Amino acid sequence: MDYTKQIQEIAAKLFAEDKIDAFVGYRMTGFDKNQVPAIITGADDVSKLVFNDKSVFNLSNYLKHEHTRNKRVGLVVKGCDSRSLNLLLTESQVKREKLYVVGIACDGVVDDEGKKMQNCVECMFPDAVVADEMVGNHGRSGSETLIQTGSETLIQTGSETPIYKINADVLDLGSKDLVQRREYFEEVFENCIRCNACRHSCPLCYCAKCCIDQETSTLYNGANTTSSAFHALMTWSLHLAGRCVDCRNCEKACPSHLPLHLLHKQNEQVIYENFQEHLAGVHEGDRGAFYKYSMKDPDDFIM
Amino acid sequence: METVTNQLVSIEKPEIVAPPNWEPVIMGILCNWCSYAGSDLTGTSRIQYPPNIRIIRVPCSSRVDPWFLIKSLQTTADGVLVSGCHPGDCHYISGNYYARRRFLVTKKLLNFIGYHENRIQFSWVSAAEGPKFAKVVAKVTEDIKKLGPLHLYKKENFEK
Amino acid sequence: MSVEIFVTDKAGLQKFYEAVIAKNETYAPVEKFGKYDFKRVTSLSTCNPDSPIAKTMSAKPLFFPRSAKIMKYTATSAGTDVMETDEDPLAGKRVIIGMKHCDARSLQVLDKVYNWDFIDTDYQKRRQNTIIISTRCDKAEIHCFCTSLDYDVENLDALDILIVNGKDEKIYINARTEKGGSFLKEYIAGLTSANGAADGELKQQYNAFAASFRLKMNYKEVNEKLAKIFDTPEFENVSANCVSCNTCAFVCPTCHCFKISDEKVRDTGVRYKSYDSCNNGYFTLMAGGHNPRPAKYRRWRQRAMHKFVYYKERFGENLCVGCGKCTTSCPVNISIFEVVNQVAQ
Amino acid sequence: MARVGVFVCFCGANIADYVDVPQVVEEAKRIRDVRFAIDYKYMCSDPGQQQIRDAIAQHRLTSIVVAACSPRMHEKTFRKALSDAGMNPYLLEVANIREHSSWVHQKDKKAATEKACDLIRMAVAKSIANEQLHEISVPVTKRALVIGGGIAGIQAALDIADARIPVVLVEKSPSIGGKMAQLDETFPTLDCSQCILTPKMVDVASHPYIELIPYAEVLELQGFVGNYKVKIKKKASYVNFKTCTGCGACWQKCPVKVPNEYNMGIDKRKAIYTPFPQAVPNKPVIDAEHCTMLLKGKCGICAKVCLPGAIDYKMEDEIIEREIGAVVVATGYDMWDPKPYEEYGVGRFKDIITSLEFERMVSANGPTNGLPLRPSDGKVPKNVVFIKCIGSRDEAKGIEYCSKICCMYTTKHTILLHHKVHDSHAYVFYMDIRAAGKGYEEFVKKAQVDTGATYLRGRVSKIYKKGDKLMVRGEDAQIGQVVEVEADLVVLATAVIAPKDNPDLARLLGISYDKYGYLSEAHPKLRPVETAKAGIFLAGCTQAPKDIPETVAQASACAAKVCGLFAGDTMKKDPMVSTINNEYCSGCQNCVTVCPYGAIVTDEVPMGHGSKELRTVAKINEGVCQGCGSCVAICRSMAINLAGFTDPQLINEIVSI
Repeated sequence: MDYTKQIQEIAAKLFAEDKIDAFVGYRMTGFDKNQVPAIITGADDVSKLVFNDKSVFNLSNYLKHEHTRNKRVGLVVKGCDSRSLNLLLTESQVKREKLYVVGIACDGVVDDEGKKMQNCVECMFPDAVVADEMVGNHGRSGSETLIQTGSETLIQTGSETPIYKINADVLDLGSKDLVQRREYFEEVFENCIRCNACRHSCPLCYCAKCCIDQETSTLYNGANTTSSAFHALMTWSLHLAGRCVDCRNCEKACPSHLPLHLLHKQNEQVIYENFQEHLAGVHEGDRGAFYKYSMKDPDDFIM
Repeated sequence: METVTNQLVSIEKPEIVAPPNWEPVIMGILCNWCSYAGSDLTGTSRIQYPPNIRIIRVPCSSRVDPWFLIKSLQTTADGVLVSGCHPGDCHYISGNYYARRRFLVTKKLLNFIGYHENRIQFSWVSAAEGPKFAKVVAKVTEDIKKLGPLHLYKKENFEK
Repeated sequence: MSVEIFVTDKAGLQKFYEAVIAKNETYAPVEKFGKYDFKRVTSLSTCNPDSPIAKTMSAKPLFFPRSAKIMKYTATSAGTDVMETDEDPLAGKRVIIGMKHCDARSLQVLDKVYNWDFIDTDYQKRRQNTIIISTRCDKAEIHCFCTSLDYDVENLDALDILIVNGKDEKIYINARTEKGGSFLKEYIAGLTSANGAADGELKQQYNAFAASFRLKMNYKEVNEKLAKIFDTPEFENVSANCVSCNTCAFVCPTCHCFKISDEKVRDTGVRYKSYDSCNNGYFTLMAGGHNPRPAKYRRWRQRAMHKFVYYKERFGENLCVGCGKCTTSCPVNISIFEVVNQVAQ
Repeated sequence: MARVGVFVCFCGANIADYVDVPQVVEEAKRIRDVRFAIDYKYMCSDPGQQQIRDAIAQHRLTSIVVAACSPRMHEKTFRKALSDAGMNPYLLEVANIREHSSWVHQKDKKAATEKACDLIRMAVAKSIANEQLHEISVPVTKRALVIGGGIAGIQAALDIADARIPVVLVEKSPSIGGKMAQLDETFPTLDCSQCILTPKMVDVASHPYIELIPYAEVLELQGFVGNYKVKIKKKASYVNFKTCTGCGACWQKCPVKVPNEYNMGIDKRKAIYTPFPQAVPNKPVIDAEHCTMLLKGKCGICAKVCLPGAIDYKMEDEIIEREIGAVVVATGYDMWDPKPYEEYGVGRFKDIITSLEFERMVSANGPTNGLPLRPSDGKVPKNVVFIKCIGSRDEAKGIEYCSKICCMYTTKHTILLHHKVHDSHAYVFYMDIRAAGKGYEEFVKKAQVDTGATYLRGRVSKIYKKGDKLMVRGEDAQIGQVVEVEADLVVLATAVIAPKDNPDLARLLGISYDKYGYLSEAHPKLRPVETAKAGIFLAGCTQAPKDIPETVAQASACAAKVCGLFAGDTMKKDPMVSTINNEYCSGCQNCVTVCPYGAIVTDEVPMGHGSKELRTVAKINEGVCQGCGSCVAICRSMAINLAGFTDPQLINEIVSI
C-alpha cells in the first residue's frame, strides 16, 4: 500500500485550486522508516507528503487544534480515522464544508516492528466511510479503483459483509477467572503514570476541560496513585464507550505501553452484542450507544 | 454472524478474610419517583432489612453517572445498588432506558477488570414494591457479605 | 576521588549484582508491557540492568515520586489535625542498578533546583542515601545526544559505581565517588583489581561509544541563539504536530513541575504533590480564567526555553541530558533536538 | 466555612424507640461543619420549627439538616420554616432516619443508630454544597390550543372559552363533531346524539373566545409550558370560507362521486362536499384527491355555479402560527379493522358489517333513511347476530384491552333494531357483559326484556354461507354446546383503537404514548389528565377508550387544569433545573439528543474572553426543564449540573459515609 503519489497529486491540486488552507497528511521522520503527521500550509511542501503502511496516526486528532480551526483543511483518513471524523462531524466539532476528505481504501498499517497492527487484522471498515475522494484499490476484493467525489458517505464497497470479531486479547483475558483478571489490571493501573497522553492523542477527547482535570469538581483525582489511575482510565473508557473507533492512537501514545485497547474493546463488544450491533462512527448522525436506547435492551441483569 | 460471547468467569471466593464483626457498606442510589418512594413504603410497612445500605436520593436513574459507582467503590463502599423505575414507568419518560445501557456496560467493564459482578447491582423497584425493596437489599447485602471487604483500588489511608 | 577499578567477567558481574540485591534495598529496571520501570527488586532474575534507554522510564521517580504524600489531616468540629505523614518509603539506604549516565546526570541538574531557595529535605535525604550503579552504554541509541551537551559523559561523577564492558568479555567495575568506593569495598571478594591498567581500555570503549552518535549539536550556539529569538514564528511550525499529550514531561528525567491536590474521604484528607507538565493546556490557567499560554506554540516555547535558556541562566546547566526519552515516547515523534536546532537556525 | 445546624426528630416514639437519638446528636456535633445540633420530640410541630428558626438567627447557620421522616413527607414543611427565618429554603437537607432507619431496623438499635449517624453525615456533606435557589417564574401566554374537534375537544374548548380564555381549536376534518356526530342515539338514555351535540358545535362556531381552524393539522410545537409556539397547517380547501354562503349549489352539481366517509362508505358523496348536513362550519371543501379539475384541469362546474365566486382552485396550504400557553389533546379514536377474522368471512361475505356501519344505517339521517338493510340485496334483515369483542381482549388477533363501550353500544343496537324492525330477532354472542356505569346495568337488563334478544355466552368459531343466509357457529358456554344461528345480518362490535397518527403527534408534542398508541397520562390515578410534559393535557379516547360522559368529564377537567395554569400572570416553577457552564461546554449537543422535553437548545458565545469568534454551546430553557438529570449524566465534560442534585452534592454524600 503506497499512495504517496496520489496524495501528493491531490494535495497539489487542492492548493492550486485554492480549495484548502492546510493539508494534514504524513511525512517521513527523517531518521528512520517511521512517519509523523505533517501539517502542510502551501504547495511547496507537498513533496514531503507520503502515505504507506507506516501511516499509523489518526489525523482527525488535528481537527481539534488551533492550527486547523476555522481553516479549510484537506485531511487524509483511513477507515478507522474516518469513523472518528464521522463522530466529530456528528458532535458538531468540525464543519463538513471546511473539510476536504481524502479517504483511503486501507489495507492495514504496521507497527514499529513491521507487524500488521492487530486492529487492522480485525478491522471491519478498512475503507473510509466519509470521503470527498477515495484513493486506492480495495485490498481484499481487488475491485477497480474507487474514486468517488462529492461529500457522499461511502459504506464498505468490498464484496464481503464485514464480520464482527471479538478482540483476541479481550477473549483471552475474559476467559480467565476473576482473580487473574484483577491481578492483570492491577498491574495496568499500577504502571499508569497519569500523564493523560491517551486522552490527548484521542481524536474524540476534545472537551474544553476534561472532567478528570476539573479541580473544582469532586471527581478530581490529581494524585498519581493506582486508585486514581483506575478512576481516570475507567471514566475515560466509559466516555469513549460506544464511540471508540479502535484507531489505537492512545496505545501508541502511552509511554508505559499499557494495553488500553482492552478496555475499549471490552466495552465495544458488550455494546455490539447487546445494543443492536452498534458500532461507533459508521453512520453519520449516530452519536454513540449511550445517546439512544431501545425497548429491547437487555433487562435480565437488573433485579 | 461469527460472534463468540465472551463469558466472564466469576469465582465466588472472598477477596480477603473479613475481620470479625465486619459489616459491609452498601451505597444505594435510588430514583426519587419509584425506588425512593418504594423504600419509603418499606419503612411505612415496617418491613425489616439489613442495615448496611446507605441511601442517596437522585431525581432519576438517568442522573446516575457511572463514576458515582466508581467513586463509591473507590472510597467507602463494598458494593453499590442502583435502583430506578421499571421500564415504561419513568417519571421522565425515557430516563431509565438511557441509564440501563450505561449500567450494563459499566457492570461488565468493572467485572472485566476484576470486580465481582455482585458488587455492582441494579434493580427496578416501583413505588408500590416496598417488600421487593427489602428483598433486594437483603440479597445485595448477603451477596456482598459473602465476598468480603473490598480492597481493590481503594484510596489509601482512609480506614473508617 | 576514588579511582579503584576492578575487572571481572559476566558471571562475576552477575554475582556482584546478586550480592548487592541480597544485601541492600535495591531498585532496578523491571519489564512490564514491554517497558522498563525502576522498581524494588529482590532477585536479579526479575530485572534487567542493561535495559535499553528508549524502553526505560527514567529513575527520577525514585527521588521525585510521581505522587508524593505531603500530609494527611483529619477535620472535625474540634479542629483540623495535621498528622505525621507516613515514613518516606524512599528515604532509606538503597542502591539503584541499571541506571544510565543520562539518568544519573539528571540528578545533578535537579540538585541545583532542589538546593535552591527552598531546600527540599526529602529529596536531599533520598539523594544522600542512594548508591547509583550505572553501566556505560556501548552504542548510542537513535535519539541520544548526551555527548553534545554541557557535561563530561566520560568522567561523570553523578554515579557512584560505573560498569564498563571491556574487550574480550571483560567487565570493569569502577568506583567513581568516595561513597561508591566505600560501598564497593564490601563486594570486592572475587574481583580483581585493575587500577591503572584498564585506563586505556576504558578510554577506548568511550571513544567507540562517542563515535556512534547520530545526533550532534553545539549547545552553546543553541543557548545563545534561543535566548535572542523569543518571538520567532518558527515555534509555531515546530509545534504544529504536537498533540499536547504531556508524555515528554512525564518521562523526562529533568522535568520537575508539579501540582498539589487534595483527596478527602469522610473526615480524613491527604494532600499529594504530583507531576504536571507545561505542555498541558491549563498548566498556566489562572483562577480568574486568564491563561497566558493558551496556544500550543507558546507552551512549546516555554518548554524549549526553560530547558536551554532559563535554567542555564539561573543555574548554569541545561535542563536536558540528551537521553531522547521524550522523543521515543512522543506519539508523533517530535524531537527536542530537532526543535531547538530548527528554531536556532 | 459552612455552619450547619442539625435537628434530630424523635418523631414521638417512631424514631426514638429504635435509634439512640441523643447519641446521634453527639455524633452530629463532631462533624467538622456542624455548629449546632439538637433533638426534639416533633420537629415538624410549630415549637419544633421554632427551634430551627431560632437557631438560624442565633448561630448564623448557613445550611440546615433535619433528621426526621422522608423528605417526600415534610421537606416542604421545613423549607417553609427556613423561608420564615429569612433563609433560602433550598439550603435544607433532610436525612431520612425514620423510613430508612428506625422503621426498618427495629430489632437492632445499634445498627439503626449507626446508620442514622451516617445518613446525617451524608446530609451534612450534601448541604455544604447546597446553593441558594430561587423559584423560577415563567410568564404565561393565556391562550389554549385544543387539538381535535370531537366531543372532547368541543367540551374542553367551550369550558375554557367560557372562562374568557381564548382557545384555538384545530380539527383535521372539514367539520367538528367527531365520532359522536356519526352516532344515532346514545346509551343509556337513548338521547339523539345529534340533538345534544349540534348545539354545542354551533356554540363553538359562534363563541367569541374560540378560533376554530377546521381542515388543519398541527405541524410543530415549540417552547414550554405557558410559552408554546404552535405551527398549524391549514389544508387547502379550495373554497373561500369568507365568501361562501354554504348554499350547497356546488356539491349538488358536482359530477364526481366518492364513497362517503361519514356514512362509512355505504353511500356516495361528491368531490366537493360538506361531510354532513349539520357540519360546523357548514362550508364545503374540495377533495383534492378526487376533483377532476384539480387532478386533470377539466370540469370547473362548481366554480361556474358558485354565485359568490368562492371557489379558488389555486388555493395552497397555509401555515398559521399561534402563541399559546397550554394544549389539550383530544384526537379521539379509530375503529379496529376486523380483517384478521378470516374465519368469519370478513371481506368475503357482504352481510357482515361493523357496528359503526350499523349505527349509520339505523341513524335517521343515514344512507338508508334509518332502516338496517342487507348490503348484499338491500332486504330488511330479520335475524341479526351481534358479535362482541371483535379485536378487543384478543391477544392473538387484536389487542389485549377491553374497549369498554362495546357492551353498551351493542345493547343499544339491539334496541334500535327492535325499534326499526319490529319482527326482528337479535342474537348477541358475548364474553362478559361489562355494564359498570350509572344506569348501565339497568339499561342492559331492560333491553334484554324489551327486545327479547338471545344472549349467547361464547365465542363464534365460524361463519359460513348457506343460500343467502349466513350461518353463525359458536359455542354457548352456558350449556356447553355448539350452536348455529341462521342470520340475515352479522354485526361485529369492533374494538376501539388509538388513532394511527397518535405516535407522530406524541413525538411532535414531546409527550409519551403507550404500546397501543394511546397518549400517556402523567400518573394513572392522581394525574389522569396531565401528561409528563407540563402544560399538555389529555381529553377523551386519545388517552384510553371511554364513553361520552367520561370523555366530557375529562374534557372539563382539562379545562379546569388550563384555567388553573392561567390563573396568574406568571407561573412558579421548582428551581431544580439543569444549568450549563459555558466554559466547559464543548457543544457536542448530546444533551440536546437525550433531553426528553426538548429543553436544551444551542447558543453562541464568544470563543474566549473578549473574542469575536463564536462557538456553539448548549443552553437550558428553565421553563421546560423538568430536572431529570439525563443531560447531566451524559455530559462528558461535566458542563451541566442539576441544581439541587449537583455533582459536588452527590459526591460529597458518597465520600462521607
